[in-house]
Amino acid sequence: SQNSSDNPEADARPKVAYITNGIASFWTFAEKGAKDAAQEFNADVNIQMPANGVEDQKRICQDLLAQGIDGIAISPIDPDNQGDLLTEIGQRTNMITHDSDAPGSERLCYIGMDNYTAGRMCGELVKEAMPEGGSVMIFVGRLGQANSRLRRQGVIDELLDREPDENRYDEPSAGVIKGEKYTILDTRTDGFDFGKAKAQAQDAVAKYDDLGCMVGLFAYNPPLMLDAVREAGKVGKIKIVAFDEHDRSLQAINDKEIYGTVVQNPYKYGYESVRVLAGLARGDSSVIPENKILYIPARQIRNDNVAAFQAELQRLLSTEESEGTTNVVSEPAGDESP
Amino acid sequence: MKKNFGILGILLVVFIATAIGNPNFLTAYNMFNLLERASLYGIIGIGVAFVIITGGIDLSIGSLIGLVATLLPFIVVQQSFPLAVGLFAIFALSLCVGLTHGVLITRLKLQPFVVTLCGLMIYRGIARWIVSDKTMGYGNETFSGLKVMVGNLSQLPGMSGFSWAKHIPVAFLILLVLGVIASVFLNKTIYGRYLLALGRNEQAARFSGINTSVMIIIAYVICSVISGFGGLLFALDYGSIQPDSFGNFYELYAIAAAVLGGCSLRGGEGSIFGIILGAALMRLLMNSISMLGIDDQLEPAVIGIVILIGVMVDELVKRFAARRRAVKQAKVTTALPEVDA
Amino acid sequence: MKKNFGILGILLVVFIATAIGNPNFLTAYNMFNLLERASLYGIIGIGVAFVIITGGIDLSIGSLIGLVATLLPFIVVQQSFPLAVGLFAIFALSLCVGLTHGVLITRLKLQPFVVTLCGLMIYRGIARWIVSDKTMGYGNETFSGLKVMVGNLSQLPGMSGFSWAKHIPVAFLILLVLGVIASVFLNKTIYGRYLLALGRNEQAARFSGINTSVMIIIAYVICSVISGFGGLLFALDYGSIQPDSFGNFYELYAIAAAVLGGCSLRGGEGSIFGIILGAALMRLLMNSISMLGIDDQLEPAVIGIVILIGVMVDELVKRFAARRRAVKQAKVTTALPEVDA
Amino acid sequence: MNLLDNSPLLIVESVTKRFPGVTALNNVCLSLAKGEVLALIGENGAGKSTLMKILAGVQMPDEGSIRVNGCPVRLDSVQTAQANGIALIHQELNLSGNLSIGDNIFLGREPLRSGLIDKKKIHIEAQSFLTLVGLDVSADVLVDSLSIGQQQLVEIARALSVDAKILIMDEPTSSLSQHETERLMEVVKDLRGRGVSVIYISHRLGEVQELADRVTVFRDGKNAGDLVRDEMNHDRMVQLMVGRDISQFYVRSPHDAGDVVLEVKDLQTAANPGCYLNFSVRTREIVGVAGLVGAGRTELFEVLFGVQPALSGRVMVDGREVSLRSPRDAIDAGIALVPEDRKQQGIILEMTVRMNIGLAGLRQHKKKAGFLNATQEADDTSAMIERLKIKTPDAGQVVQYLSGGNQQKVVLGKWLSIAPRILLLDEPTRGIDVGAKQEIYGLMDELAKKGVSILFVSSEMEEILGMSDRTLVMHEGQITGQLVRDELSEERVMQLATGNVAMGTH
Ligand SMILES: Nc1ncnc2c1ncn2[C@@H]1O[C@H](COP(=O)(O)OP(=O)(O)OP(=O)(O)O)[C@@H](O)[C@H]1O
Ligand SMILES: Nc1ncnc2c1ncn2[C@@H]1O[C@H](COP(=O)(O)OP(=O)(O)OP(=O)(O)O)[C@@H](O)[C@H]1O
Ligand SMILES: [Mg+2]
Ligand SMILES: [Mg+2]
Repeated sequence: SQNSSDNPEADARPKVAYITNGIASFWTFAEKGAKDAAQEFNADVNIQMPANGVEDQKRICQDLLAQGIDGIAISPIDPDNQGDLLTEIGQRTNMITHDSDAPGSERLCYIGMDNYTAGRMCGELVKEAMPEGGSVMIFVGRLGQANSRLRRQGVIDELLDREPDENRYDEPSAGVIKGEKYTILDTRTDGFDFGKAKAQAQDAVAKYDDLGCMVGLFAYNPPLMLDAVREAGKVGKIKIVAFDEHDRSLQAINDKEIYGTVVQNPYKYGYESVRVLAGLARGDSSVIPENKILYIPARQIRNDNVAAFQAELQRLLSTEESEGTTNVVSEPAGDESP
Repeated sequence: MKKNFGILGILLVVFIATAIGNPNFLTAYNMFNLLERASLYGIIGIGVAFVIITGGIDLSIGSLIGLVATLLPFIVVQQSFPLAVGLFAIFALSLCVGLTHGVLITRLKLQPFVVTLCGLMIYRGIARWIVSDKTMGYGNETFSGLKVMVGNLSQLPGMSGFSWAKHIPVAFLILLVLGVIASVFLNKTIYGRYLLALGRNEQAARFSGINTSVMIIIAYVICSVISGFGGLLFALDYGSIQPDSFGNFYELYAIAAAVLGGCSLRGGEGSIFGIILGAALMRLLMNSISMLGIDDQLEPAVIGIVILIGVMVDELVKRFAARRRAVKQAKVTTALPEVDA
Repeated sequence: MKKNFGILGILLVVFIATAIGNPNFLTAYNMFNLLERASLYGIIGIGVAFVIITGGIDLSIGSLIGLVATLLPFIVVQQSFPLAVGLFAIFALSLCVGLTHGVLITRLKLQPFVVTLCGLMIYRGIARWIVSDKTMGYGNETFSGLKVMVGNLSQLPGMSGFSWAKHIPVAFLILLVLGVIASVFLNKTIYGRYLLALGRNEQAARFSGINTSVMIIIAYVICSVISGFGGLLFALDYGSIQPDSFGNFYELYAIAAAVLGGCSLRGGEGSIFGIILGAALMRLLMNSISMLGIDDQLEPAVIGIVILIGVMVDELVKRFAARRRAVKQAKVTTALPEVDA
Repeated sequence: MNLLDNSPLLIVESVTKRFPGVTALNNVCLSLAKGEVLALIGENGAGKSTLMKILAGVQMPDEGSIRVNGCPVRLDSVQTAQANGIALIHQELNLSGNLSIGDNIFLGREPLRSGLIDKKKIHIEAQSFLTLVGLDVSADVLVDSLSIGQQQLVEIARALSVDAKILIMDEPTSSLSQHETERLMEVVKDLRGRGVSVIYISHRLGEVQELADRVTVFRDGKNAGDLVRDEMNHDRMVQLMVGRDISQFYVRSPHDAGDVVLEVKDLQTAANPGCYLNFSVRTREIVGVAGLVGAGRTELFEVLFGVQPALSGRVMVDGREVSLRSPRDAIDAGIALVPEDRKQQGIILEMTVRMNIGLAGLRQHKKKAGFLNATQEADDTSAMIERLKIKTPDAGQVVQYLSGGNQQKVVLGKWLSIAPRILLLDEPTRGIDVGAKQEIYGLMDELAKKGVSILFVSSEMEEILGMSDRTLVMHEGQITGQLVRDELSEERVMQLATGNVAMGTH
C-alpha cells in the first residue's frame, strides 16, 4: 500500500483506494496513472494489489472500509459472484469498477474496456497474420478468472466468425475446435508458473508439425512462446500474436518475430478512476458520464505503429523515473494483464 | 494453557499497538470482520490439529477446500441436484478423502507427508477438470439459506431481537461449539487420550491394546471432514470460487496456526485453545498491517517473522521454566545433605 | 539403486507410451527441452535431499528461488552494481539463509518444518517488498554471459565443433557434475557418512563424537546454496520474474522428486541417482500430458497419482523382497538342524 | 513349592516364527501351570521375547498352536490376549512420555464416568500400584521426567494393574538395582500366592534361582531343556543355555593400579545440583559405581562424556584440566562411553556392523581429505568382530538384526577401535546373556591389564562385587562412600546406597 503523500492538509484531501485484481506489472501503469491523478486532483490514493484472489480482495476492501475511505475503485475478480462484497462496499462508500465491470452492482461508474471485444481484436490479428488459415494454440495463465476466459472466447469466436456472445464458453477439455479456416488445437494454462508456461509452449511446438499460430493471452506468455519458437528454429513459420505490452513482445514486433499485440490503457484506468473518485468525494457528480461507462478502448499494435507506442510508454516511464519512485528498466511493462 | 503464554502475549501486544495506531481498528465493523476471519481459519486449524497430534500432517487441506467449494455449485447449480444431495456429496467426499489418507498411511505405511502431498495435487486437478477451470459462484438463491453460517448471530432464528447479536459472526459461534467439542474429545474421552498416546509413541499405544490404525484413520477423517466443512464456509463467505487457486496454501495457514498454538509436529501435543489463538494472531496481524498502513508486500514477511518469534519465545519460556525448576530442585537437595552431614 | 526399480520402471513405461502415442516426442527438440527441465528440477532436488537425509525438511526453497531471482536484476540492473557483486550477494544471501535455518534448528531446537515455513513467508515478503511487486527481467545484456548456463553444450568454449553438442543442454552437464559431487560427498566422505548416521539416530551419532549440529547446519547451507543457484538458472531460463509467484511450490516439486527417488522423510536414506530419476519422471509426465493431449486441468492430478503409485510400488517391492528373504531363510534353517542333530 | 493343577493353564506347541534373515523360533514348546512361576532363560536372540510377544498378541506365529485352559486360541491382537488373561511387560520400555504415570498405567483401559475419563479414579488406583512397586512419585507426574529405572517400575505397575491370570515379565529388572529388584521379588511371590501364573525372563540367574518353580531354557530358537526346582543351579542353567560350561564367571586378574588418570573435583551436575563429586581413577584400575535407581550415576557419566555440561567443578586427565563441552571433547581427551540406552545412544540400528564400528574412528580418515578410508574401516571392523567374537553373518549385516549382546559388543567395538584411555561403561551387561557377559568381563579385565582405566556403573550387586577393584557408591547424587576390594561387601554397598549410614570414607 502506498499512501501517495503525507500532506499536512490531508483532511481536505479525499482518501480513495485503487484495488486491482492481482499483482502484475500491467498494473504498474495503472498505479502511475492513479498517482498522477492524485497529485493533479489533490487526493490521497491507496493502491492495493491482492496477491491471493477473491479472499484477499475481500479482506483488503473490508480493512479499507474499516479505516474510513472516501471512495474505492475496484477491479472485481469475479463480478458475478462477488455481489455481497460489492454491496458492502457500495453501502459504505463511493464505488466504481475499473477494468472488469459489475453491471448488476451499485457501482457508480465503470472505467475500462471489454475483454471479450479485446479478445476478438486479438483474433483479428491472428487472421491478419495467417490469412490463409491454419491451426492455432492458445496460452493463458489461468482460466479461473473471468477476464481471461472472455479474452480466450473472443479469440475463438472471432476465428470461427461467430456472432458475439459473451456468455459462450468452449470448455478447454472439449478438445480441438474446428472452424472453416481456423482450427483451435488446444488451450494450455500455466498458473503463472513461468517455467510451466515456457514448457507448454515448447511442448506445443514439438507436438504439432502444422502449428500455424500461437496466441499468448497473458503478458508473460508471448516472450516465452517466442523463446520456444526460436529454439526450434521456426521463427516466421509459426506466427505469434500477443496480448499486452511486455517489452520483449514489443521488441519482437519491431523485429517482425511477433505479428502484433492488443494493448489496453492501464495508465488511463488508474488516472480516470482517481479523477472520478476525487470528484465524487467532493460532491461533484458531473464526473460520471450519462451511461455510467467511461470506455477506454483497447488498441492493436502491429509493426507499423509499434515504434510510436514504445515512445509513448517511454514517455510515461521517464516521468516516473524522474520522480524516482519506481523504475522498471528491464521490464517497462506488462505481465499478465487483468 | 501455560505454554500459550508467549503467543497470548504477542496477540495482546499487537492488538493494543494497532488499537493505538489506528482508532478505527476497534470499530464494531472491523472487529466483526476480524472475528469472522479468525473463526474460519480457526476451524480448519482445529481440523488439522487432530492429524498433527498423531504425529502426521495433512498438506491436502487447501486442495480439498478447493474441490469441495467447486463441487457444491457444480452439483447443485449446474447439475440441478437438490441442495441436500450436494451437501451430502461433499460430506461423503471429505469423509472418503480422510479415509483414504488414513488407510494409505496405516495399512500401506506410506508417509503422511507424501500421501497428502499427492492429495494436494490430485484434488486440485480434479476440481479444475470437473468444471473446466470455470469460476463457480455462490450467488445463487439456493445457497441463501446456507449463507446464514457466514452472517451474524441476529440472522439466527429467535435472535433478531438482540442488538449485540449483530456484532457477532455466526462463524464464531461455530468455532466455539467446534472448539468445545474438540477439546472435550481430546482431553476427556478415551479416543482423545489414545490419539495423544499414539502421537508420542505409537508402539506403546498399540501394545496397550489400542487399535492405533483405526485411531489414526479417525484423525484423518476428522481433519478432512472439518476441512470440507471449512471449505463450505469459506466458499459461502467469498462467494466466488476459482477452481485452480481457491484454498491454495490454506493448509500452511492451518498448520501454522496449530504450531503457533503449541502443537508439536512430532506429535502427542496440542491445545485447541492454543490453535484458536494461533489462527486469531495470524488474522490479527494481517488486519494490523492494513490498519497501520504497513507495506502490503511485506505482509507475508511480517507473518513469518511473528510466527518465528512466537515459537522461539515459547521455546525459550519452556527452557527458562525448566531451568527454574532445576534451581528450585537444587535448593531442596542442598538443604537435605546438610541435615545428613 | 535397487530401490529405484519401481520408479525406473514407471519412467520407462511412460517414456515408451508417449513415444508410441506421439512420434514427435522423440524429436531432438523435445528431448532437449525435456532434458533441460529435468536437469533444472533435478538440481534443486539434490539440494533438498541433503536436508531430507538429516530427517529435516526445507519448505522455503521456492521462496528463496523467488528472492534470489528478484534480487539479482535489482542489484545489477536497478542499482547498477557490477554483475560479480550481484552474484556474490545472492550467493552470500543463500548461504546466510541456510545458516540461519540450521542454527535455529540445532541451537534453538525449533522444528525444521516451522522454521522453513516461516522462511517461505519471509523470503517471499522480502522479494515482493524490495521491488514493490514489479516484474524483473533477465533480458539485459549483462546477463548474456550467464545465459550460457541455460543454453546447449555447443555454446561452451571449444565445443562449437561438435554437432551432437547442440543437442545437450548445459544444465544437464551441471546436473551431472553436481550429481557426481553430491554422490561422492554422500557416499565416499566421512561427512556424508555423518549425515546418514545422524539422519537415522542423531543422539547415537552425537554420542559417537560427531558434531551433529554443525553437520545439520552444513546440510541446510548446502540446500540453500544449491537452491539459490537453481533459482539463478530458472531465472535465466525464463527471463522474466514475478516476485510474488516465481518459484511458488518449487519446494514441493523438489521434495516430491527426492521422495520419488527413494529419500525417506524420516531421514537417513537417499540416493542422488534416484532423485534425478524422480525429477525426470515428473517433468516427463508433464511433457507426456502435453504430448498426448491429456486435459491440461488434469495435470496435477496425473502427477499426484503417479507419485502415489510410485511410492506404493516401492513399498510393495520392499515388502515382497523381505518376504522372499524370509522364505529363503526358512529353507536354510530347516536344512541346518539336520546337520546339527 | 506350590501344588500345581494337573492341567496346565497355558500350552505352547511347536511354534515357529521367522523374520527376514532369522528364524527366531523353531518348533518351540512351553507349558505353564496355574500359580506357577516359570523362568524362561536363554542367550540373547534365543527367541524368548519373540515367544512372549506372540503370547501377548503383538506378533502372530508362522506355525504352531497355543492353548489357554485347554482351548486353542488365536491371539491376533493385544485385546484378545488380554481377554485371555495374558499381560506382558515388554523388554523395551513402552510408555507415552507425554502422558502422566497414571494415564500410562491405565492406557487402553481407562475407567469412565458418564462417558468421560475418570481422572480421580485413575489417580487413586495408580497411586496404589506405585506404592506396591515402591515408586515414590505422584501418579500425576509426566513419564518424560522419570529415569529409565523409574519408567521400568511404571511398566511393572501397569502390568500389575491389568489383573491378569498370566503375567509375563520380560527382563523386568534389567534396569533396576538390588533394592527395587528385591521389592519386585516380593510382589511376584505375592502374585503366585494369589494363583497368578508368571513367566519370568531374566539374565540374572540369581533372581531365577530365588523365584522360579521351574526353568525352561531356549537356545537358538529351540527348546534346550527344562529344569525343575531341585535341578536348578547356576552351572546347570548356564550349561543348557550356552551349551558349554562357564567355570570362571567373573574374570579377574590382579591389577596393579598405576598413576591417577582421571580426577574429578567438586563436580556439580544439573540433575543433582546440590552435590559436589570428588573421585579419581588410576590406570589399570576397574572402578565400579553402585547405587539405587536414580542415584545420578548416568548423569555423572554423561557429564564426564561431555553430553551435558557440568554446572561447576573440574575434570582432569593426566593432571591437566579438560573442558568437556561435547562428546568430541571427551573423545579427544581419551574418554569413551558405552551408554546405558543402547538403542537410542549406542548404535544406529539401520546401519551395518561395519558402519557402526567405524563411526567413531572416521575422524582419523581426515588425513585423506575427508574421504572414507574403506580399507581401514574394513580392517578395523574385522579385527573387532574377531576380538570381541561378535556373532554376525558378516560385517555388512544391519545391526538391528543382531541380538542384544552382540549389539552391545558392536558398541564396545566402536570404542575399542579408537583405543580410549578411559572407558566409561554404563550398565555394560544390561540385558545381556551369561555367555556374552562373561566375554565382556574378560574384555574389561584384559583392557585394564593393558592400561585402560575403566569406570563402570552397574545395578547388579554381583557384578559390582565380582569386577571392581574399587567401588564408588552413590545415593541421591552424592558419593556416599568408596570401598576398596577388601572392604567390599553386599551389606556395605547397600548401606551406602540407601543412605542409611553416615557418610563413607572419601
Ligand atoms: N521384528 C523383528 N524383525 C527381525 N528380526 C527380529 C525381530 N524381532 C526379533 N528378531 C530376531 O529374532 C531373534 C530372537 O529375538 P528375541 O528378541 O526373541 O530374543 P531374546 O531371546 O528375547 O533375546 P534377548 O535376551 O537379547 O532379549 C533375534 O535374532 C532377533 O534379532
Ligand atoms: N535431564 C534431566 N533433567 C532432570 N532430571 C534428570 C535428568 N536426567 C536425569 N534426571 C534425574 O536425575 C536423577 C539421576 O538419574 P540417572 O539416570 O543419572 O540415575 P542412575 O543412577 O543412572 O539411575 P538409573 O539406574 O535409573 O539409570 C534421577 O532422579 C532422574 O530423574
Ligand atoms: Mg528379549
Ligand atoms: Mg543409569
